[in-house]
Amino acid sequence: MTGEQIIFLITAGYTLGSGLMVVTTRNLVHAALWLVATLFGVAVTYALLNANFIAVVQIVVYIGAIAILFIFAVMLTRKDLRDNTPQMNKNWWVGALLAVLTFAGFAFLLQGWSGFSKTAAAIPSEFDAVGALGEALVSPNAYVLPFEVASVLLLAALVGAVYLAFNKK
Amino acid sequence: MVPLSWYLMLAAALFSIGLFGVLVRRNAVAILLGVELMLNAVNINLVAFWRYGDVTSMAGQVFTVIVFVVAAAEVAVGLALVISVYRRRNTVVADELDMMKW
Amino acid sequence: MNEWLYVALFLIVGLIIPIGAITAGFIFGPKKPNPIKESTYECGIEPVGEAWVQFKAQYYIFALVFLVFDVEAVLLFPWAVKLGQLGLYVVIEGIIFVSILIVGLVYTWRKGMLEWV
Amino acid sequence: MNFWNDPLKVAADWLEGIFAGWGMDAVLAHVLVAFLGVFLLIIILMVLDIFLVWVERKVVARFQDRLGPNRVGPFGLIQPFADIIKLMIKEDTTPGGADKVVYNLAPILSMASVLILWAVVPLAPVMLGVDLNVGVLFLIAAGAIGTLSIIMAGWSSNNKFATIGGFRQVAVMVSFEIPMLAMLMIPVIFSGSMNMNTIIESQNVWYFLISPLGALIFLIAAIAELGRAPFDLAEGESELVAGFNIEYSGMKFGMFFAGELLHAFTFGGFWAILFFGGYRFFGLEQVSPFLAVLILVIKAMVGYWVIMWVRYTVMRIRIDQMLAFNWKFLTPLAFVLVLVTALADALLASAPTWLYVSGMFLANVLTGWAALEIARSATHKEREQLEGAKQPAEVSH
Repeated sequence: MTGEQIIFLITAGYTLGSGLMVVTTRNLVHAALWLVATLFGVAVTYALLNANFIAVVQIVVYIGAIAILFIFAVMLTRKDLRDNTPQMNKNWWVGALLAVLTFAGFAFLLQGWSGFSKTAAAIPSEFDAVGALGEALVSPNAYVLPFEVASVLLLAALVGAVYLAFNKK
Repeated sequence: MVPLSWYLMLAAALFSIGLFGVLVRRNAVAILLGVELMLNAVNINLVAFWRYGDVTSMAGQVFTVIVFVVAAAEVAVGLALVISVYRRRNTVVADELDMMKW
Repeated sequence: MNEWLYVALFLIVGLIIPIGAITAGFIFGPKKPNPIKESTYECGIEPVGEAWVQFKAQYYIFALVFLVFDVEAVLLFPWAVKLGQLGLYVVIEGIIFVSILIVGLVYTWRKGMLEWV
Repeated sequence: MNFWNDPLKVAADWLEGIFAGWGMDAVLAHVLVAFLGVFLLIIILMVLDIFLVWVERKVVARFQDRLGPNRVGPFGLIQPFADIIKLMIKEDTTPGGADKVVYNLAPILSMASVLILWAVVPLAPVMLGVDLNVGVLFLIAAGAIGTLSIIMAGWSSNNKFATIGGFRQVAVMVSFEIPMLAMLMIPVIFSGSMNMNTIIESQNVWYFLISPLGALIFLIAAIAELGRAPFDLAEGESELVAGFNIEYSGMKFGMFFAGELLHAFTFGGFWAILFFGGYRFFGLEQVSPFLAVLILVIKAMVGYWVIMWVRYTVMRIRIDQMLAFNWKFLTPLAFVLVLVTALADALLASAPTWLYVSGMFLANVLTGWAALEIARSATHKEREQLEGAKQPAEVSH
């Protein structure tokens, strides 16, 4: 087993473990903090995949903004924070079964795929991933339309959320 | 060298955990936490396919970035909905939000 | 292995140092807790109510606007990297991108959501 | 290759040779040497941090016409070490009902988020730190961890003042992160790279001269990010007692305190790197790496001094004023500046250097002037609305 594999296994175990804590912890602020831990593990996974930009953006956007938003939302709706009612549905085992079945289904489907245990080629030494991403995002024959539509989507989200959270009736 | 399958299995497991959270949690905010896990699992897949496919083609990373945008929009609107509901109904338990059922 | 290994080293050492310092404080400091010492500070009076006060929704609005602009700014970074090499039409794309979001800021502003009170 | 030209490499080769002599695996030896190097750097930083306590107290004393620490050792130099001993032998109280794990994790994360920033700092042409191609965004990523640590500290203390203080601080920190992100884009536009070292290497003309407004906005956003006066409402003693760290004592409080000082110094350093050429100073950096490090430290100290100067000169402003200032003035201005810079950069791309620099400078000054004029007329209108009709003529404007 190589060092890279060991690092991957530690990262994966950490990510999945904290992911499990997210869905099982009773205290919602703790769940949000465990989500931060999971997101950090995912960022490490991106770093292992040599996707530097994505790894950093994961931390900036998810931990820096989305997790903060979650914690703020929990504090705003705090009535259910420490109540003693169960945090899970009565028939949680159905959900658990479905989740396990989903995982088994994925595993089964992927097992039959020819590219399943592919290994990665080395990245060309002169390859500038951030520059290539920039070029892909702005050049007209690549992804400039999704780039601009992303802006529209963010605008819609901002307007919609501001309207929703604040319509006083 | 880590084969692609490991990353795919990690993503599948994370997705299943997120799905479990979405299905069983009663608190609406907690359900959104589960959705975040599922989106992250998708992103791991996208980045892994970028790395294990043609590295010079940036489609995988571009889609990941777009998923970030979608996740941000989803969280913003989703949590705003939860807060709005909380202000009207004084609850965030998803089972009790049954106004639209009939 | 890639450059993140060194970042990981920084993270590890950056965690070891404060943990060591706090542990040293824990070892050398006295440990005589009592209920008065452990009660939370509140301007010299007995604490009133619980600490989980209800927050105003304004916090959420500012975090929300922040989230949207954070994602926007992050998306602009690859654009900024390539700017010098691709010429004027890329700049125009950026201008369109930013102006769409400025509309959102103006909307929020006009709705009076950027006021603290 | 001798020690004075490339000390790190010489030392690393020497140590790796020793470890290899012990029969150690080459990769492991490399990692171990890197670990020792990082450890040494961070120890130096912590000593510097202790020294910064003295600098800060001395400087604030001068600003307030006092002497500052002057009893313990020459010029009071031993004072911070006495402070450390005091912090260490102080009882570490944990408030009842606190969330113990989160409560203890917060100061550690706060310090770590500052220390990890030094991973991307290029100290000299041969000491690049981690040569990360997303170094600029790494700054914000580390800041995100710091923000989180404040929320954790405030929430876990089980004290309503700490919770409110923490949340207010976080609301301000995240708000000012937007102009900071936008201003980080300016060096990226000029250099065409997010790598800190490339940014320094391409600064044949300091970016401060090309984009003075950008440097100014970055400084303002950095001060807010640091939570220092005039943006230190987390420490508003009269409103919030002490903010998020009210329940912390002993070394845990020390971690927050030391983290803040080192953070300020670090941002002085980043200000120098991004807008003042980092370790470069008229070719002196090529003479010796030690000289280059000295140049960077002096520049960072100047930046730190400016931050202190602002802190002890300007009064604290209220949270509503702060957020309004950010969202209604600084953020739109920052984005407009990015667009103006991008446009001017594209238009002046083929111009000679002197024209490029003066054109950029002019564009910046014009943008700043226009923004100030718009803000002035808007506030006048607002004031007239608030105060009703125009005051009698003898009231001068």
